[in-house]
Amino acid sequence: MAKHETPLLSQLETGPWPSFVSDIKREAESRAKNEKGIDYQIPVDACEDLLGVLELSYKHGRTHWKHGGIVGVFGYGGGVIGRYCDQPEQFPGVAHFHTMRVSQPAGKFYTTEYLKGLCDLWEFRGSGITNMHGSTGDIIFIGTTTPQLEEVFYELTHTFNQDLGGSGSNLRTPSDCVGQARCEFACYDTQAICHELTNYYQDELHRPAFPYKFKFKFDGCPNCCVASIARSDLSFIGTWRDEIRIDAEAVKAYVGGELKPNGGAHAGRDWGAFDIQKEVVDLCPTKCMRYADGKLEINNKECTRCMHCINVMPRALRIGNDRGVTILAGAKAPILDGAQMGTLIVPFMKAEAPYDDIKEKVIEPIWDWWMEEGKNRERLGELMKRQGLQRMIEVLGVDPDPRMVQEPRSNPYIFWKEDEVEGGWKRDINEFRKYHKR
Amino acid sequence: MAKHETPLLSQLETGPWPSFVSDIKREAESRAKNEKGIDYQIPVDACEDLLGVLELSYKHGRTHWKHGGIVGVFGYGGGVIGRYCDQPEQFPGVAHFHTMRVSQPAGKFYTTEYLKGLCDLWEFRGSGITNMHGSTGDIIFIGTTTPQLEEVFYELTHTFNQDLGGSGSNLRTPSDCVGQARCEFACYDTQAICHELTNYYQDELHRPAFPYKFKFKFDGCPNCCVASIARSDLSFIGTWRDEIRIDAEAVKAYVGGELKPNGGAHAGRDWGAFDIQKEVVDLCPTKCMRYADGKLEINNKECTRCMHCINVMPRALRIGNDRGVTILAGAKAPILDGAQMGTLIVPFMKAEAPYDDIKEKVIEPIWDWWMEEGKNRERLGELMKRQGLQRMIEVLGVDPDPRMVQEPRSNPYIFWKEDEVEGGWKRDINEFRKYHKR
Amino acid sequence: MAFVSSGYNPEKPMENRITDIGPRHFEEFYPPAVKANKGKWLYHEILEPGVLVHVSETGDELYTVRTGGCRLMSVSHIREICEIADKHCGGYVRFTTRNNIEFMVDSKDKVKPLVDDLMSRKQDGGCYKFPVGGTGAGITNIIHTQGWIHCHTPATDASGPVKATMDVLFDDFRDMRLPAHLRVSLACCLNMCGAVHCSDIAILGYHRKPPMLDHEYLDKMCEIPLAIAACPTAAIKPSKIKLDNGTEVKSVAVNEERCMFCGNCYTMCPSMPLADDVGDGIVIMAGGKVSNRITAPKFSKVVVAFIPNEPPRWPKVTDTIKQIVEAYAKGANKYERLGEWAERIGWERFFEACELDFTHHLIDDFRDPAYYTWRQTSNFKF
Amino acid sequence: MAFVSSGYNPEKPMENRITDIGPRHFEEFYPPAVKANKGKWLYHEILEPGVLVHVSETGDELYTVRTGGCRLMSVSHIREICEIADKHCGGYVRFTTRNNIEFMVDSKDKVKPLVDDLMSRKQDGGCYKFPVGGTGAGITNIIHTQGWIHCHTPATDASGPVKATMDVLFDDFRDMRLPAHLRVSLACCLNMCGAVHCSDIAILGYHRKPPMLDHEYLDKMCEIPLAIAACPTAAIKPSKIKLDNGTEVKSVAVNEERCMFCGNCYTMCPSMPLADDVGDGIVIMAGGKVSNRITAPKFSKVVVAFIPNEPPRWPKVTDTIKQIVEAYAKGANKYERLGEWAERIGWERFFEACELDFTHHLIDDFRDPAYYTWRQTSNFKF
Ligand code: SRM
Ligand code: SRM
Ligand code: SRM
Ligand code: SRM
Ligand code: SF4
Ligand code: SF4
Ligand code: SF4
Ligand code: SF4
Ligand code: SF4
Ligand code: SF4
Ligand code: SF4
Ligand code: SF4
Repeated sequence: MAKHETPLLSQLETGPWPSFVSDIKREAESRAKNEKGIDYQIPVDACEDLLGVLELSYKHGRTHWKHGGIVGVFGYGGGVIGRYCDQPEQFPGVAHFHTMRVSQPAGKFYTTEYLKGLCDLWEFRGSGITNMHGSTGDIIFIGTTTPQLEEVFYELTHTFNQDLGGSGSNLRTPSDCVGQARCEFACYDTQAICHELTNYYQDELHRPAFPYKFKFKFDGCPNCCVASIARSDLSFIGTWRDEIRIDAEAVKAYVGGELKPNGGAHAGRDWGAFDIQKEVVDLCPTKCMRYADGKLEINNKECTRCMHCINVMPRALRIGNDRGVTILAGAKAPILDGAQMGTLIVPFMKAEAPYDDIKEKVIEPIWDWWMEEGKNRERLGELMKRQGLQRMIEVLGVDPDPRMVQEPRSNPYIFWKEDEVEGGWKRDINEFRKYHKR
Repeated sequence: MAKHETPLLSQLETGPWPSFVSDIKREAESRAKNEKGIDYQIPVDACEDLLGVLELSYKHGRTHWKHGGIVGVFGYGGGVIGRYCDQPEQFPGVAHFHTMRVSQPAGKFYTTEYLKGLCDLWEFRGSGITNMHGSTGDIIFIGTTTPQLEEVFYELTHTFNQDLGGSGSNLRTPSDCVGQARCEFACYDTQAICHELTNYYQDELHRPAFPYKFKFKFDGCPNCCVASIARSDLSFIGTWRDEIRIDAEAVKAYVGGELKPNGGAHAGRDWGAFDIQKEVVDLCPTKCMRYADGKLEINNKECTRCMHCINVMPRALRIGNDRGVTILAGAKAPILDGAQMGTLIVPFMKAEAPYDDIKEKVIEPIWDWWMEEGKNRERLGELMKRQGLQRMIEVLGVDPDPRMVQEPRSNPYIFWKEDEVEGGWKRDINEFRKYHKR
Repeated sequence: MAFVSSGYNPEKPMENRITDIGPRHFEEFYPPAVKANKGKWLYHEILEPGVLVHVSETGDELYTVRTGGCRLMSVSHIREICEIADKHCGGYVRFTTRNNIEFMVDSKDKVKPLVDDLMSRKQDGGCYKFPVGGTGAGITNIIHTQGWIHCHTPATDASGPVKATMDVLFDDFRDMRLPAHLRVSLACCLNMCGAVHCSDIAILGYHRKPPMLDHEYLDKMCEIPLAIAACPTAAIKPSKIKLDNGTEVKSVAVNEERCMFCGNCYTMCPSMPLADDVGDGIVIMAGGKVSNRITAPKFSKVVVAFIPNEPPRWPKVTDTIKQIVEAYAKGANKYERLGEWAERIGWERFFEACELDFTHHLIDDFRDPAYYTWRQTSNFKF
Repeated sequence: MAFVSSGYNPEKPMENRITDIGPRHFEEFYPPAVKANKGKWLYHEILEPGVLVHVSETGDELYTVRTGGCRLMSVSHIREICEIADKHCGGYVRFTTRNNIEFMVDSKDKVKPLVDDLMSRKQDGGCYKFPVGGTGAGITNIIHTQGWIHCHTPATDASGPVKATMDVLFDDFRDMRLPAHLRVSLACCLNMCGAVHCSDIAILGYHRKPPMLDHEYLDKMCEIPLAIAACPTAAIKPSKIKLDNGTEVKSVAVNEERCMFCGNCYTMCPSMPLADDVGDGIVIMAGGKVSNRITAPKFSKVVVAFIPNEPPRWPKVTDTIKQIVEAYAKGANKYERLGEWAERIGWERFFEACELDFTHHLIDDFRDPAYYTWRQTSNFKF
């Protein structure tokens, strides 16, 4: 028997999509039964009460969680989000209900052995409820009490060789797309750099010294499967500088219908026979392709590497060989001044271990600047807006490049600096008045 | 013999383009000679001194004109721009050198009789130098003295049945494209409305009651030959609601090469044979055209009346029959906050004399609002930016229309008003705290 | 329950302390076929919805079966995932960037048994546990946030509306009939942890009442200057308030006309709650994308200003989304993302095609850039 | 010279006063062929550069010969225009919106004599008085402003640079070899009376030194609050100044780092002049348009941040413009305006094609909207 009636939530137990309600109920039951005789370290009825308080929110149309306060593990400034229920008497099982962010492995591959270990730990010391994964990428353990935080951390580090992820005003857990591990489009090893930078910057990740949060994300190519360009202060997007490799035979096979366009992604509808002219050449945004006499040509100099043609004909077209990353800065959600997309700051850089250029010429100068001049709760993108892209260029010590802008300014309100103007700014009004009477 | 040496200016007397230097010199000479024995009312050597002071500017790289102060004709707040030379001793002929703005006739057609009359007047009472025409559209008389202002005005009104134009914080002289007078694309009579509104709003034109300047311009069609969309607080652009009229025979003639595309506008280069598919159908921004089996079809519902196809084949395609204007508001030059293009506020309105709807439903409500709430030196466009397009919609009393925006907002920062929200905003924190403990 | 120590000694927190070790190394977790072929993949193909094959230049093949992940999952559920992975996949499994679960096998004959197994597992109420799908030109999992299950600032729930929406969109999770990818995301408040600002369709929790002021406690619980600084519209001012009992306390005043309900003040100050049963609800946004394919990434646009919260199934929200999806399916060209479609036909047509009302709320009026969203051309469609 | 009264009596200004009569009625000025065919025109054709024919549904034809207008013109020049119009055109003439002069005749045989007459007239130095051209896909007259001939705020001259530029572009005034119209405009200061903000190529006078402060006179000659309010960047503050003679006066102080040299303060206050021989010069902008043809109107973009004033012929300015025109002529598609071309190939290519340097000045840093001009995609050309 359920501890709380959940008539509203129960309506979410039908329909085809997996029901989180059924799943929490399952966990609640499992805890109630406790077949394995576990000595639960937080209330057995945590899941019951979680359902109870959620049902109450469904009734009231409002959340019943309160601000967290500062809870965490010793010496770390992040990794735990404190949370308390605002109806603790009614739902004692979730009165204290903090989440822990566990740094996910790059690429999010797992062995079951490892996962099962985490399950045992979290069943024992937490609610048994998780997010696989949080929006930033972490494994999220949802709901435990303050005394368990250090215990979980101790077991994570000692038993699982596993650290917490980020929260607060620090580097957040970096994340990446599957990349070279399973994708033919990947222009660099997203997992390798993601792991390296996560580990290299552990101090920045755990001990807040920043004005606000900071995120890295790594996309292997401009398809952006980890959405770095929209939600990371530094977005790394794979690209190449040379030519798209063309397999002329495979082109023929697409045209002939032997190969399915776009890897079969449109198989759910009859779109008619594949038309390379209409579907590839005409849609190329730079119109740098030509298909004539059964031959496809690309004027690579004009290609912007948008991926469209490669996506449509992955067996015929392949990314170039001279690969690296394009780096964009400043993406973020709308708080405070509106959302920002990443702005291109480095058109191309090689992305090879140990990534010295990326660390020393990009990340660290930017952090120094932001830590020096960023205001409290000012994201990098906001600092860029406030001080201008020019300032970023100075910080990076690179030459201004038209690739950094979509278009030049349309207002001529140029802030010339005194040393750029012949003769400087000091002038004598009386000298001027000799030639120009009042 | 010229009064002043002008070695720099004289270098502008070669080359093919008409030389303003040669022309001013001609006038200077004519005044010096005074073959007609005119009793010049301002210094005879005005043109000499104009060249002299200009030469000085060419030497100094700076202007030698000073602020105007308030000069004008009795009862008018505009029409004259005061101007004084900052080297009056050296150039007494232009020590006082005000311009007068003469309201040009709509369409800028003239009889020579009228023009010659103006020439006589301005030779006699001014420098004999003009701008045909000023950027707003006026005939500009460049350079006279304060005492001559009333005299010129008197003669203009009494002899030439002609008024001054605008300057200062008032309605500026409206202007228009040649329109139906000589253009097959004109969707309404630009001259008729330009003249009517200029005369109907004479008070607003002459007696400043506005926060700043205000401009009307009338373009007969979206080609915008008077650039209204870029430089008038209210821009009227001709358009139609029904169908582009197609002459199938003429289409054939274009395709066959008998007719030259775009009225022969590209004749200076061999662009190859006309290709209706590439040059018209493919360039149509809405892709609403189809050419097949020698037949051109337009899906008029999807046409945005951009004029391209009509421009290319004026003999085959003609504007629709149900005509009127699209009205845009707020265009202006960059001072203070950056330039603005006109923003669409009325997708369609009939433009037929006496233009009551345009006067009463558009112009006057907007002026009332602007005069009420506009700050000193705040153009309509700036007021719109400050108070939002919503406010303009309220002022016009129309329904919000997606045609007024290029895209909906991407930030969700909606300023809901209290009366739009169920239950209003007043709430009792203690009531809330019953359900949500601190 | 008795406290069981992990070994951690609260008296000596630094004893044996291990820190700064980061995540586990990814290579430990690669399935053998991935390890062997990393960086060598030649191409891929979607064999059926939810089933991908990647072919390596070594000739190796890797079959991936993607299943819907309800990312809020219990350890029991994870253990079941592990059980399946042990049975079919040699003990390896992966999660996608959109919280789906990927089971990988190294030969084609292992695919069908795996798919059958996955599709056969159901929850008590009949929901699939592991529906196969989410690939290609269809709808995949909804990226979402915490909502009423854990967060303190939401204006709506997350998991509930997501479940309701995925139920409605389920056929498109299992099929690939759309012109292109269609990504749905949800964020339960304006902080937009779900990064809904660039989704084809975004479900966004939004408050519509200015914060209540718990004057008696405000100065005790909050740093007033931080609360003031938090407001993007400068609507908050310091203020002295006389309580009913006559004492004067330091607090704040909110200029309610200038509030746009972002909740940023509440993030800084628990004595300024916004939540309200009828004030809160959902904004629908549309037309965003993040890929650079053909066109640059785009922000989503607000297309429905407000839909009330209707737990447990938010029918008006799901109906609206369905409407948009169907109009898109009908109107867009092959390869064309929702936002690209809207821009091609013009937003005036988008509202018509989706049968949505255009209200004044949808017109940008936030700061200077608002102007750039207005129409500055005479080109439009009647 | 003796004062000759018009009849105006300064003692009684209202006596016989005529006001508010507006301009002359346009119909008085229509040539007969216009009056007869107004609203009935069927089509037009450009017979040769500068010569248009419009054909009416009545069968009437109207031939227009367009000639370059140096809009700064003397009454002697206007009388010569009238003489020509009397001789060939029945006493009618028209001016275009770009200050060209249009002579109209009603039959084809009158065209050649007219053109020959126009082209035969030259000024003393050899310049054409009435060069025929300015139609179709070429370059027409430059819209411009007063400059050093009359205005108090210019950072460059108007008529001089225009003459120099039109000399260089003259072949394109007389020809129609370009992909589309190419409009050049000039404004001698940021007030942009020439509306250069939407021109294919714009020549803009620009100051680069903050205002000098004539403290001794400032408070006497200016309304200090208006000067302060005039500044878009809030760089001006009130200030008390001790003059050399020891008296303290009210004046202003300028935060020079925040000044972007707009001259708006000087417009309000003559005691704040900016003009400087080496500080002032020219900004080149490109890519604007106003027609709605195919694409919406566009603002011009700053492509060269500064070129010093080099009177009398501004060679660096004219060279730069020529470079842009030639690159455009070579690169653009038929019907493609300069800005459309730049957007199609990408601005990175525009700078390459025109052999212009890209400097930090060209990156927008003015207020919030600056952000929208930065590149928010990984799509670019190497
Ligand atoms: C757990 C998570 C949502 C989820 O359900 O997955 C989350 C949860 C919270 N986010 Fe977030 N954010 C989460 C990913 C994001 C993302 C997405 C991303 O990282 O890719 C964003 C948008 C990208 C960005 O960083 O801009 C995001 C933008 C925010 C913001 C707005 C920041 C801004 O600059 O606009 C806030 C507000 C704040 O920082 O005060 C915020 C604040 C919060 C807080 C801490 C609320 C608060 O003010 O205290 C939430 C705690 C909820 C809870 O009770 O657990 N969260 N947050 C995500 C982290 C899980 C993880 O570590 O994997
Ligand atoms: C004469 C003329 C330039 C010309 O050579 O043709 C002109 C001349 C002046 N303009 Fe202008 N403007 C002239 C058309 C324009 C235009 C074009 C138009 O009307 O189509 C514009 C841009 C459109 C617009 O209105 O935004 C224009 C935008 C300005 C501005 C900036 C206004 C703004 O809101 O951004 C100013 C500055 C001001 O008002 O203080 C200005 C100010 C001036 C002043 C009055 C300078 C001043 O601050 O005192 C100039 C007097 C010059 C003189 O000595 O004669 N003038 N001015 C044009 C009027 C002639 C006529 O009546 O036909
Ligand atoms: C597994 C995953 C990466 C990961 O590290 O987990 C992934 C994997 C693939 N993506 Fe992706 N994408 C994944 C998230 C994304 C995202 C991120 C997101 O949605 O949050 C995007 C950006 C979406 C956007 O623009 O809003 C994304 C945009 C693409 C695109 C560009 C699609 C477009 O039309 O704009 C491609 C190319 C294509 O599909 O042809 C692509 C192509 C692919 C390919 C074909 C790459 C390959 O050769 O293996 C993979 C299979 C595609 C499929 O499912 O049809 N992937 N892909 C992610 C699966 C998410 C899921 O569970 O459904
Ligand atoms: C005479 C004039 C109107 C007037 O009231 O004075 C005029 C007359 C014509 N224009 Fe114009 N336009 C005139 C200024 C303009 C302007 C305004 C400007 O440049 O300041 C524009 C906007 C330019 C811009 O977008 O920046 C303008 C944009 C057009 C267009 C669109 C061109 C485009 O490709 O975007 C057309 C259509 C065409 O040429 O095919 C057009 C077409 C025409 C036609 C063909 C209309 C017709 O059927 O008679 C006329 C002859 C064109 C020619 O010269 O090749 N007219 N035309 C103006 C002549 C100015 C001059 O002396 O050179
Ligand atoms: S971003 Fe590119 S490399 Fe990474 S998974 Fe997606 S398609 Fe592959
Ligand atoms: S990657 Fe994009 S830009 Fe390059 S050739 Fe292919 S479709 Fe064209
Ligand atoms: S704006 Fe249109 S109607 Fe007016 S002259 Fe130009 S083309 Fe003709
Ligand atoms: S006017 Fe423009 S949009 Fe309409 S059919 Fe012609 S080219 Fe297409
Ligand atoms: S979107 Fe808002 S309510 Fe939802 S988890 Fe993030 S901070 Fe909390
Ligand atoms: S909700 Fe946002 S806008 Fe309203 S007062 Fe709070 S911080 Fe300011
Ligand atoms: S642009 Fe500036 S300097 Fe030139 S006329 Fe206009 S106000 Fe005077
Ligand atoms: S020139 Fe412009 S920016 Fe500089 S002080 Fe004057 S008004 Fe301000």
